[in-house]
Amino acid sequence: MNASLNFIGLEISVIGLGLVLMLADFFVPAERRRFIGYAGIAALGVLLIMSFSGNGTCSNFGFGFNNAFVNDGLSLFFKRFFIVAAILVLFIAAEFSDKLAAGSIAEYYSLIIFALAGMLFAASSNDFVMLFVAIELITVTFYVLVSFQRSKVASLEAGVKYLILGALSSSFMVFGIALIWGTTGTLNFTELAAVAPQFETSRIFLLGVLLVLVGLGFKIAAFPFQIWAPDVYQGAPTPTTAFLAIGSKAAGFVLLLRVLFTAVPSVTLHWEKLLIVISAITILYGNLCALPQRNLKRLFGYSSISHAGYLLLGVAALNANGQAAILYYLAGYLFTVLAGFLVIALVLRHLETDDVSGLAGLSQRSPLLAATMTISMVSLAGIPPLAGFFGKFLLLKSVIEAAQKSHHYGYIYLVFIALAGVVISLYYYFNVVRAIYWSKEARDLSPIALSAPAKLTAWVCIAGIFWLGLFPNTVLNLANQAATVFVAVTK
Amino acid sequence: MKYENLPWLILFLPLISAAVITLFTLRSKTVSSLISIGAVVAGFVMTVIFVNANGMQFSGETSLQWLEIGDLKADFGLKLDALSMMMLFVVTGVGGLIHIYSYGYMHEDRSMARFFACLSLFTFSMLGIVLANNFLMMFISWELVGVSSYLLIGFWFEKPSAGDAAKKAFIVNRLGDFGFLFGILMVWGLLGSLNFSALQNSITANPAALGAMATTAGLLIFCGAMGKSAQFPLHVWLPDAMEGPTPVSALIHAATMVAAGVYMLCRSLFLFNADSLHVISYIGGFTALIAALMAVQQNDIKRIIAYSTLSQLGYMVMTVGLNGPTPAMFHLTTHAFFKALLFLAAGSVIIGMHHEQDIWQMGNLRKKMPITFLTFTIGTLALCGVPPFSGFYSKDAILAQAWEQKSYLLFGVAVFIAALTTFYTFRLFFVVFFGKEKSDHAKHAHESSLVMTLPLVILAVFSFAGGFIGITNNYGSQFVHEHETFSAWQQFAEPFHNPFPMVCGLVAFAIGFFAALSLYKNATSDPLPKKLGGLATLMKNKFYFDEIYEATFIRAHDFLAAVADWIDRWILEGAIIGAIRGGTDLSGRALRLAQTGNLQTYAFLFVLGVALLLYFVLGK
Amino acid sequence: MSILTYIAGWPLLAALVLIVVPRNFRVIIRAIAVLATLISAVLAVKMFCNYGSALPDADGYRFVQQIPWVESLGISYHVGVDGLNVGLILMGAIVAFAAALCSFEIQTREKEFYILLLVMTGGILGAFASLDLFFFYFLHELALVPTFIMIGVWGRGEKKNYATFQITLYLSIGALIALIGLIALYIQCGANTFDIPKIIEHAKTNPLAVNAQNFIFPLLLFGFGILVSLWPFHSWAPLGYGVAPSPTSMLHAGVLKKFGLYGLIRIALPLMPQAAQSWAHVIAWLCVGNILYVGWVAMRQKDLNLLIGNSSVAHMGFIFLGIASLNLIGITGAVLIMVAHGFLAALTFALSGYIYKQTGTLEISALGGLCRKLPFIGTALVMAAMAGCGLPGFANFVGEATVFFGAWKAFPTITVIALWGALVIGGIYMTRAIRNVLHGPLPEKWNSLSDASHLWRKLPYALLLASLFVFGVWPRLLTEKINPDAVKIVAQISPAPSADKLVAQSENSGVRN
Amino acid sequence: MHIGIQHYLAVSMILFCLGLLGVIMRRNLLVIYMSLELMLNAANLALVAFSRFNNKLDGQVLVFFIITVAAAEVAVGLALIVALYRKRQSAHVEDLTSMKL
Repeated sequence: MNASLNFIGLEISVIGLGLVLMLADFFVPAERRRFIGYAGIAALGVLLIMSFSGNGTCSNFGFGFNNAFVNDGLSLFFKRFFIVAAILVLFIAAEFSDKLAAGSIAEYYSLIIFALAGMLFAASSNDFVMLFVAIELITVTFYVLVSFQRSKVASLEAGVKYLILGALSSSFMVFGIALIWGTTGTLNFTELAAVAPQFETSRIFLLGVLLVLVGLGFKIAAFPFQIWAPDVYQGAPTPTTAFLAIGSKAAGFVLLLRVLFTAVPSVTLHWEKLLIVISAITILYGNLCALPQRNLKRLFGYSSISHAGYLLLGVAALNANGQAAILYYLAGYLFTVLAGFLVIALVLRHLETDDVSGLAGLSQRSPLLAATMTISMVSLAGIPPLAGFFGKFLLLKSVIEAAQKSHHYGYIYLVFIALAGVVISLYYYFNVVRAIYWSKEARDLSPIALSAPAKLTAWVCIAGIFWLGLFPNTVLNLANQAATVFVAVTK
Repeated sequence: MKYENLPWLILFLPLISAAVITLFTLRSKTVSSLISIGAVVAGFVMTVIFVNANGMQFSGETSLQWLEIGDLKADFGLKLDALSMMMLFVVTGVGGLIHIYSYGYMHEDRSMARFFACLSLFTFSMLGIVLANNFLMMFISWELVGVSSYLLIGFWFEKPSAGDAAKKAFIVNRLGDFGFLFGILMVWGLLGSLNFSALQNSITANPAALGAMATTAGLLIFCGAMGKSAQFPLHVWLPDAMEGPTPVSALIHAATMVAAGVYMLCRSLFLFNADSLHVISYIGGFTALIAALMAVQQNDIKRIIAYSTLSQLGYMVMTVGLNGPTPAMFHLTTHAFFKALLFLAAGSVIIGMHHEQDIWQMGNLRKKMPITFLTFTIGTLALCGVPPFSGFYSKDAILAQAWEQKSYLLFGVAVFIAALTTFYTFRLFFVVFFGKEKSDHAKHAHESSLVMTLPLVILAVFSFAGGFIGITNNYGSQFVHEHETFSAWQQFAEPFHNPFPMVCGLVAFAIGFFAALSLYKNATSDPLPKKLGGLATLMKNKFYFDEIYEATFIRAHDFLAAVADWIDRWILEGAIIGAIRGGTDLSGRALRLAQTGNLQTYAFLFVLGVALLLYFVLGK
Repeated sequence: MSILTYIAGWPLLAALVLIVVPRNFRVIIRAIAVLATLISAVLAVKMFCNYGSALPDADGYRFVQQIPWVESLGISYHVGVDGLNVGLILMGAIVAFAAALCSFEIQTREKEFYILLLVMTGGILGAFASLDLFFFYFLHELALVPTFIMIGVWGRGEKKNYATFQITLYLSIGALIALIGLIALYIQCGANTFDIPKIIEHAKTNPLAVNAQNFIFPLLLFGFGILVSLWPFHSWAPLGYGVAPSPTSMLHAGVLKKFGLYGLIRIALPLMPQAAQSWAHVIAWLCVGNILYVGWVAMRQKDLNLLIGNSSVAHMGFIFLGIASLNLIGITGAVLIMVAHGFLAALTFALSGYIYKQTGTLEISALGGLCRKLPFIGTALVMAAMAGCGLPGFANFVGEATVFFGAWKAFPTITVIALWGALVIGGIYMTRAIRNVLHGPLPEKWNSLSDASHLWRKLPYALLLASLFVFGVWPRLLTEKINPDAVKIVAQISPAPSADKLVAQSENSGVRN
Repeated sequence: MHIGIQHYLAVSMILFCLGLLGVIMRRNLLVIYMSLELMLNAANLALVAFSRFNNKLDGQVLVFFIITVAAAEVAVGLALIVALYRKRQSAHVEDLTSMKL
């Protein structure tokens, strides 16, 4: 048991951090509380650096808690990913704090940290119990984070919607877990992988797996469980939306990968058609619905659906390159999306609506923010030399490989649907750019004063986007190596 | 071959002068004109040197490699033989005179420099045609000639009519060039070479080399000549081309360029089989006929001469078709002399009349402009084939050719045309120079300056003596294998070897002359329309060719353009792209209706989704 | 460091520099941009002149430089030139310089404009230089995106927004289809490298399966075809060029557009010979659409830019015809036209841009008699129009004539149609344009127009005209470079010993079609 | 008669579907929420039954986890619903449609 403990040093310290921040509330005067966030950021920074130094607790690989908890390349990749995400989100939150319930801002920080803890657990869960607990930890925290602006009805409404649908999905998942356990008698992924082939025909077992997928599909907002995303994205406070868009989606994906490719690879093999269809519809739905959308945060909601679709390309490809591509794409998506939300948080904070027209004249008001938003949009649209392009390139490549290996026509259709999606998305992304640079209805042109941290965040995001677009080697190698943890799925 | 670099110099001097003028001396009229004149005169001198050095009966080639891709080999090469040498004389000689004349004629024009630049460009391209040793080079110069004529016709581009005329000339020529290049491609595809000598060898080696395509290829090549030499049905551009300055009409549209077609035919004569030659001869004859008829009812002094040019070109083409390159080239040369003379004289008349061109405004000018009158007379006599003027010999040679070839129909036509030619020329002659002044301009007309009259005189000399200075000898040496060179006296007496055609020619002249005399001596208005009625209007309106083409060719292309544009606008752009755009947008708006905002609906859709998923996997 | 890296690198570097230059230093910004493009133009000329003396590497490429980029995918930064792209790079650099000079017409937000212009320049030059499939595509995209923004921000006319999105989406579709084709090619080939020479080498020993070829070739053909405005995917071009600021049209129509054609020749033909054989007819007939149909459309246009745009679409037809003929002469001709048309399109758009700057309109009916007020611009425009309808002395004629000779062996009928389009239809709309814009009486309102006054203004037009002349009068400059590599490609298309290919060309292609 | 695993499963299935129906049909947030709890408990029932019949305990361990988590969820959820009720004076889903399309 004690042996196991030193696997979860990171998680423990993160939870500790969360508690400390929460307690800090009592000692810090209200007007200073927003700076608590920077303390948290510093601490997370230290943890991140530790994770790179060889003996960081999360980088010594192995299983703990009789195999319920695993530290491997994949978990390491995602843990760093989540920490970075949390850091950036904390920055955004600190900028946005006055819009949140200002007094209790420290709670907000600590909740972000707790969500982060959940994600960290998710990243290395190797057992359905761990999976369930991790997901619930994330979800329940997000219920609060989403509805944190108690003054705004929209925030509460979003919270309730997320609550009901989230609870619904998790009950499905739990029931699924129950069925899986009932049929196979094991909850551990590794053991399950060994026995799963015998149960390929058992409908109860398959039903169980599917119900688990329902839960995960809800987290990543994949069709047909995407319906909640736009409303929640729109209603939630911007930092929450940002964290929801990147953190919880990524957590969903790491779990999805673990379940599909570690727990039940033999079953997954037969589901290529299912995965193709889901990913195709998700791409189309997200992009098409985003077309007429004027509300920026809602637009991000739809676009995040479509990106879930793109990411599912990598799942559907059923090959190591696909999985690596997913990791790479998520890495790029992290900086891109957070860049976008940073701008939203800074620019639209004073407007009651989140309409795209709110960006009008931004190029005069703050060139840096204008550039950040533009780069984010262009990267989302998948245009070189930005992260989005290389990610999409890898995803497409993996799918075409799959098409070539298994002469399954679905893959070819999938490629072209993805292509259509990209083209459609160009339209609304460039619409945003247009609003920034040459929209006529520029109302106020008052320059926006940026705090040093905000500038820093913007530059970090831009740097990240360009770095991943121009020098993919490092991250790509990490991703490839992380993807090796999956048993190679072959028919 | 001595001085073999001289031809290159001859060829490129005008180009250089054109370049220099456009780049540097556009500001100064005098300098530019002197450069241009110098270039062409120097060319003439060098031609003389070259010919003296090598004698006339020789042939040689010199070439630089220009383009070589796989089996497409196009050299930039010069073919030097009697044919090209004679043409060199014509182009540089007559051209030189016209350059000098233009110095006087264009003196008032503010863009004289541009004029001389274009003139030099033209000279270069014309020399290019003359010297080219392969079809591609010839085609290139061919196009350049076309464009320089385009520029010169449109020289006074502010005049809408000039602009239109230039456009028309260019497009009609392009029609001919289309056939020409088509033919070149075909010949190249069949014989695998573009070089004249090589082609000639492969044809002589195997006369059937062109196979079934022979006639087609021949006629396609002829299309080029049709365009440049304004043969029916592509003759319509030449009369309009008179919108250009008169020296241009003299140089390009009488002496040299329009003759290029005939020259090209003679150059590539070996390609044409009997059938194609047959067609060519009849087209030539027909052109000559209708042109002569049109000329009878024109009132613009330049247009009359233009139509006569047309009909003379028809003569030459017909003669080529009758397998008589020598007479054709002979007539081409003499015609260059006297037609240039006529045009320049007309130009001097026009200047004297302050740019009045309607002959019915003139009259009795022989008093006012003696030199012009004298030279014009000589030109007229030469054109009408009065012995011993040059025209007499060349025209007689043509008639004789027709007669010897036993194509009596064409012979008859030729004689008839001879009569017509005399008629309309003397009509012009009497109306302009005799009778009484028909306008104030005519009363105050004045003789032109020396720089303009001098070339007239020189040309007059050649128009007179052209018949017996050995032109035939040189061409003969080119085309006839065992031919003896005639002394001047032999040439003088040549027509008597075959009296019948000569007699016919003289009779035709007599008829035409007396008809014109009776009708137009002292006439103040044209009596002919009353006599001829409908026919006259038909002639006056050039048999409505322009209108017909307008209604068919142009209309068809505009219609197709409209159709294509409509398809582009409404089918491709509107329907297809519009449908895709609209469809996408619409489906987006439809899909998002699912987002009702109602939690219950969401839950329901969620469950529905689960059901779908389960059915999809477990359903079967 | 290869000179090519500098040629493509200077503009990009300058773009980076411009980012930090404050926006009100107009002169400096402009100077930097012009200087950067000038440097790369000069370097390009140098490269072109030293081409003969530089010794080729094993695969026959010169000025090669290779830096591994993503080993795991076999992507590397690999630049080099052979006969196919040496002319294109020269052309691109010169046109870019001219475009930078012509950008004086841009008055608002110069800084952004010049940055985008430089990115575009560097991107496209890099794309032409690159011998790596990935960078080939990557750099092209990099150059493509600025076009959209430039049209969107600095475009003219009320159809601006529509045109912007039209061209953006249309071209992106093309680019993405091509991307899929390239990836599929990479996977099919199985050499696990994006390096073009390696792929070609690998394909020699184990060629692609025919059914794979027949799947990939159309992807490349239509992907690239859309980028090159192959009929019937051409409608974006006139629309886009109609509204684009002239430097953008110059660079796009002149240089960027050639990318697709270059891709077809460089990648599609040698790697997928059988497919090329079976698709040649399709391409050839689509050319008719370009040459004849679009020619007619051009006859109909009321706006000078639309006319030029359509005519440039029509010219693409000749290039496709050359490619479709699949023989040495045709392909050489295609490359010749690519270079020639680059200069020509740039020149015409620059001139129309000048006229627009002066008159504020390009409605043909509103213009007329401009030759009197604008002798220099007018003369240049006449020359451009003449070059546009294939007048000898200009590079276009050489290319078109060569293509005709090449295509005659493969598709006689289509060649004749193309002849008609080139000589007659081209002649008609060009002379009509001259007649209505430059000839005729000068309307009162244009009395205030002023010609390109000093040398600096005249330079871009003179430069482009000069280049047209040089290659028109002395085509061997290019053909001698193109030939050896064209021979290689032809040898791969119809595998016969390339030696007697030179002579046996006609028979082969004769029987082939 | 002998009560087998199927019966337990059947019951839990029925419970689950009842909860589902509740979620879809009832208008009041609290009721909907209770139905969700019902679904969770259906899962619990299944787990317990399974662990009874598989003679393994980790199913029941999971049950404890679920109960705990559910408790947490309920705490947050109810707080949320109450807060919303304060603002809106209603806990009906029809009133929650300020964000749509």
